[in-house]
Amino acid sequence: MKREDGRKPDEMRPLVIKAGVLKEANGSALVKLGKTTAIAAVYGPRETHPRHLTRPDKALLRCYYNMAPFSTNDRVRPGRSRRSTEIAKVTREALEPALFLEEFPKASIEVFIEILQADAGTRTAGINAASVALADAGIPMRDLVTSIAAGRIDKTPILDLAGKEEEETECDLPIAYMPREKKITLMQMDGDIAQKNLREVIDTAIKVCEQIYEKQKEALKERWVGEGK
Amino acid sequence: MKREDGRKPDEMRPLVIKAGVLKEANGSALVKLGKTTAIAAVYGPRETHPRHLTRPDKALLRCYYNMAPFSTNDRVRPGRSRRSTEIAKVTREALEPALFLEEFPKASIEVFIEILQADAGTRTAGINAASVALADAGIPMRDLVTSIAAGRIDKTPILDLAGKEEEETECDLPIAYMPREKKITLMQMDGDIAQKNLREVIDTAIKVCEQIYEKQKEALKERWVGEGK
Amino acid sequence: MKREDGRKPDEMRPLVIKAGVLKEANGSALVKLGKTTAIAAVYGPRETHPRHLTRPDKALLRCYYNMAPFSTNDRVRPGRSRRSTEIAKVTREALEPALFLEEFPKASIEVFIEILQADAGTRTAGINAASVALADAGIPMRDLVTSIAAGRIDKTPILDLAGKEEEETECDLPIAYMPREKKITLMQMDGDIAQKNLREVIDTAIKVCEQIYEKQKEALKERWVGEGK
Amino acid sequence: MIMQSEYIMNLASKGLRIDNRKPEDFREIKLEKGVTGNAEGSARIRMGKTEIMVGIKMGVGVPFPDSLDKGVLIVGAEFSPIASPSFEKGPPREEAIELARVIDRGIRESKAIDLENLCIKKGEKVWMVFIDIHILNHDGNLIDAAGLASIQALLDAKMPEYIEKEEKVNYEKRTKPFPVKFKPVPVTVVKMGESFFIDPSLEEENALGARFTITTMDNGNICAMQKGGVEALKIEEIDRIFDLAVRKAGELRKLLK
Amino acid sequence: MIMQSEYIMNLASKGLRIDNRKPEDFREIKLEKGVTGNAEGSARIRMGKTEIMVGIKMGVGVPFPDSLDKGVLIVGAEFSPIASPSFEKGPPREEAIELARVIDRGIRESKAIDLENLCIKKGEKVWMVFIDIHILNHDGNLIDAAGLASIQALLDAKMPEYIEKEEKVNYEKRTKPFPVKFKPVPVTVVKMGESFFIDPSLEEENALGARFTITTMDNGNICAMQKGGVEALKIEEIDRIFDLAVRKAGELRKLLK
Amino acid sequence: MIMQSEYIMNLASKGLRIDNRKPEDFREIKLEKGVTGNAEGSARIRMGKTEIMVGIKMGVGVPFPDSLDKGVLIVGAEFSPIASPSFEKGPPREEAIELARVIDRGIRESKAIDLENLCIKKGEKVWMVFIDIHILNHDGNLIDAAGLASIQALLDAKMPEYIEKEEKVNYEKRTKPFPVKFKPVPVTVVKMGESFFIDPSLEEENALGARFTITTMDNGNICAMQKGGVEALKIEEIDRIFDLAVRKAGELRKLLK
Repeated sequence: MKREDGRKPDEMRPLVIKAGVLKEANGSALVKLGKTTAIAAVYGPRETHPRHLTRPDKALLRCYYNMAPFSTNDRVRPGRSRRSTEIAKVTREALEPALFLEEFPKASIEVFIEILQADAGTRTAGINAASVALADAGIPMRDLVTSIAAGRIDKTPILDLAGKEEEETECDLPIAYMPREKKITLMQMDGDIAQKNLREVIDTAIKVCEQIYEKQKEALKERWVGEGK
Repeated sequence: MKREDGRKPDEMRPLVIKAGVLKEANGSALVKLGKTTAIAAVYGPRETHPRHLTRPDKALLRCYYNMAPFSTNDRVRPGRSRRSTEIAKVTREALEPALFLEEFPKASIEVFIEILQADAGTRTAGINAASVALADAGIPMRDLVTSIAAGRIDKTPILDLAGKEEEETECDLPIAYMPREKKITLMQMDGDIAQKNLREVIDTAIKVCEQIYEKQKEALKERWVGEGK
Repeated sequence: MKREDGRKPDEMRPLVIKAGVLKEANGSALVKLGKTTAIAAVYGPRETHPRHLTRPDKALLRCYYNMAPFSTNDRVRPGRSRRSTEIAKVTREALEPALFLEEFPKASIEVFIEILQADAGTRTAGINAASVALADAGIPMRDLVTSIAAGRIDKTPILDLAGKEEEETECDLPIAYMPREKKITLMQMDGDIAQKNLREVIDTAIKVCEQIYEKQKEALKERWVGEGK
Repeated sequence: MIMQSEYIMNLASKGLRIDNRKPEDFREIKLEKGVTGNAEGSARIRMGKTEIMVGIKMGVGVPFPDSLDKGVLIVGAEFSPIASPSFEKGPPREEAIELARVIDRGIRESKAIDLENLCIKKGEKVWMVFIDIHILNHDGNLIDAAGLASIQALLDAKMPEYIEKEEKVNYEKRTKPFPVKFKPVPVTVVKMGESFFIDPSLEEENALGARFTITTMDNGNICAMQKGGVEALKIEEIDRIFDLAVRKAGELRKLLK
Repeated sequence: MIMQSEYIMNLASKGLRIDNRKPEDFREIKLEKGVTGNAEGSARIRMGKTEIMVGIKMGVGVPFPDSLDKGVLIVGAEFSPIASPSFEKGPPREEAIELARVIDRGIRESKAIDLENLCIKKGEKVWMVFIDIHILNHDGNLIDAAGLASIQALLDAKMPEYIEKEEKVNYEKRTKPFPVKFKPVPVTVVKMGESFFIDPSLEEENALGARFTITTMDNGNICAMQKGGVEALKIEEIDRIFDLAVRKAGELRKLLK
Repeated sequence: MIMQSEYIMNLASKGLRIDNRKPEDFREIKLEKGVTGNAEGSARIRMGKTEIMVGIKMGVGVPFPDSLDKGVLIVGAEFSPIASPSFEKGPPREEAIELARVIDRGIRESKAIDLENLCIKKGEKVWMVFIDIHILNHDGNLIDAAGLASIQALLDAKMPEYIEKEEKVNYEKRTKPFPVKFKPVPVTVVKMGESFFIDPSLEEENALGARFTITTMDNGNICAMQKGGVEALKIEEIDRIFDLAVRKAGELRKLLK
């Protein structure tokens, strides 16, 4: 199996992670996965607005996902879409298992994800960025959340689909994974695939999550060292 | 005068009324008038949201009227329209005289009407359903509210217009009537008709309201008997 | 330089100002500048809604600018536009320096401007009307705010642009001015003009503001005399 | 407010009104036409302190699929916040929508406008007629005031020229009269206690039990009706309302120019 | 609510359910087709107290630029306020959007509808297929109920006639069967404590940790998945969920008529 | 906040600034072009801690009726909630709209873009040019930063190819340079007490009395102005602002690549 851009089947595109890229936010991170660029900002824990959303027993986690108008070839109209609403929901559910929300009753934690350039894998790039941004904000976490999409072409599990691979793959499976906890926090899939092949795809995806995890930790270390100066 | 579907001038389409058709609502009813199908749900009396709408002296009655997207040949776009807003208003005014709202100060009572299939007479079917749903919810009522539309074709008052009759009629007059109180709670009219002929149309409409009344009472009796089992 | 409608370069169109034209509002005024007709209503100082906008130290000034659907040749769609939002903002900033908002902490003062007929100069007509309406409402003011637009055609500063002059002018400069304070509260400009020529345009505009000021005072005098009867 | 309403109801029980009017009296009505220059037609009405402007605008659009050879009529009502201190808190959308729809039905059902005459090219291009109702001061009885002003504005209207070649409307040239065939006039009767009044002021509307609008055509026929308010009416009461409304419609129609 | 959830979790820790069902039992399911006359196809499902109507409507529109010769599929879900006391306070938009999109993906990815067969004129006119999901009573497991009812409604659908000349759809004449090729069926498994249940009621959903929906095709292949809920899952747990969901999908598919 | 503003005003009365800058100093400015790949042109600016990305997108659309042979320019500004803790509470729509409109006027009035050159087929198809301003970090002086970045993004832009036959845009092939004729640059001067500063930080903006933006063309002419803030200005003060803004515009223009 030969890939369009010469990668090995289980090789992801070049991944760059940088923590602390925004000044105003309590925490932030930039993730580049190939050409896909996501930036995440975390505000909170802070007071919940509007008040009637306050939860007495734990913090309210809110996620937003937005594509910059110039992030794709066909300009994205500003404002929420059905797609962005769903991605925001699964992103929140992907992150929540990593947090100790019960430590911040009544507060809210907001995660804003902006896609600055879109070239496949925007939701996974957003989750990787959000996870680092949460850590950068000093919010206690059980584990970092890593995320990647995988597929299957020519009977081979393929990691981090890009370009025409999105059309050729038997399935498109984005996953989010907590490497230390060894637990899955997001899994979606579109396609047409036999159960046993699907299992193989999942295993391949989880493997690379460990690599992402290392990159995330490096980014945070660099940030803290930088701060220390 | 011969009608398209063989009915007599003062004969309404087959009417089916069923109370207590929904599990979650405090009260509910289904009305089929020919092919037109309306379902009404009542929630309340319950706390008023948002609070600033609370009335100190009586309950707030709110009505909503909505057509399911698949209820007509040309799909109905979801969301409120000018037409549905007006129908909701006149429905509320048609129902309010039958209620003792002053018995529930600060509370709100909500009536939701869904049109599942539309074939003329949706607002009157909705009012008939709402009236039974209110009774089913155990809300004290002065009287049931019955409703039907009437018109005039070939110098003859015609009851419960349907199909092409809507185009041929001199007027389209929906009415709501409390049979025991002998009072009119809704009257609208579109058309071009002399005053004295109009009066005849109204009389014909009122007569059939008595029949609807019996059907409503039967539906409620059946519901209560059913409950008793 | 000859103007389309025979005016002198520094001559504004016929200006009519009338105070107290609406019954419900606390203060109101009508301004006709040529065919352009603006009406302004002031409500307040009154309680602020919604409450979270309340300012502890001074009144909240809110301005709205709206064009009637029939005010232009091409019907204006009802509702707010980007243009009307910006005009409302600069109108508020044009009026605020004339008010003692700190005298009414927590309250709000609302200024509603309706353009009934539009023929160039709607924002300046609106500001002139709003200023008189505020005085008519008895709200203490440091000065009246006067407003006019100026331009430059054939090397001559031109006052109160109208008709095709809007296309021919080197610049379109609306200004608002407090004549007693000798201060500028609004200045916008579109065009392409050298700095020194621009200065000349501004001077010409300010001169006519004195005339508008007299008209405004007359309108208020007439109103008070009328009231006294 | 509640005290005021009780006082009004008390008076009404004696057939009296707070402004000393008789039950069947209109407030002073001033009806003007041609009050704004960019509209194809316009009118301003003052009915007591209620003040409304109506403008007619025309444009070219696509006909509805079920009437390919007819112009399109659209009636809109804006409750400008200048008109009432209560208009800015929360949207009175419902009331504005009802107003526009009742006026719309009166005009549409009476066939007051000859929509067949407003077809430019069947199935492709027809005139769109916008009747925009702009409330400037709200002191009650908006339906009657807006209804009368709408007909007056239509009578005032002149059609702009449509330039086929350039596919655009020339608003500078308004010459052909607008095709108005009838003059439907709405009259609203309110029941207060056991009395029936016309032309309610805002104070009276806040106190009223039932409101009944009847739109009457030139020949006395009725073309639209709308009951409002939370009080039920007996059939004999409706008879009384009919008589009163039809009679009073004639009075209003005479004011049209 | 919280008390109730704790009770449910307690039971779950013993593999028990509040309504005495076994973990792998569906509630009673009633599936009807042809339940409303103006839709091209329709179905009503009752799954315990959950009740959903699905209607298929067709119209003619313009194809998407990237698939000029294919019909357009649009899935919508309305959470009618009649269905639950909680639906009117604040919009549960997110949940409704997720529901519609999960159903959409199951149908789209399985190629259940032969969209190529729904092209009228390449690049210009294609059939638009609307699947509208209308929740009438919400007692949990909306995805499975709506998914099954959607396929049933598609199987029930007949295509209306398109009258080329008049450029309009004749809804009176519905004859040609609608091109359904496969029957994708979603099954949702929930994890409660250490137990895995299917067909959660609303009470159970409010208590649950993780939810996993798997849409299975006729041949056993999987065409869509969606994890929900705030609990993370181990890979072995996902294996268990796969087995259960695929097995149960067959049961549901047999109910289709 | 109020304490902070008083402190800033106190300093200002001595001509001093909270970050030790001189009145006529910009903060450090970093301007990059070509920062994102799917836009026809792009730029990122950092002005102190203020950070903005601007992207140019092009598409094909219908011209406005009053300029049938010209491309269409649309400037939008999004205040992403990532940029400021205050952005998510209530919509700062007004500020974003003003920002976009001031930038729009500067570019439009200066004729910086040759819109005549963006006509594909008169009256039918023209290029739409979208300038989207995306605020990433808000620390004041958004107009100057966004204005400079917008021109930089336009200078960076390459036009995509329009494939006449397929009626679609080929974004893979971007070759022709985008027709930029001038480089209008906005400079905002603020009055604080009796001092005049440029490039206000967010803290300074919160304390300021009046703000005045002047957009200057390459030849020193002025093409747009906008006063903001709630303090009135004397005419002599405006003269001072003119001089300062025009002088400083040249400095900024030199940063363009």
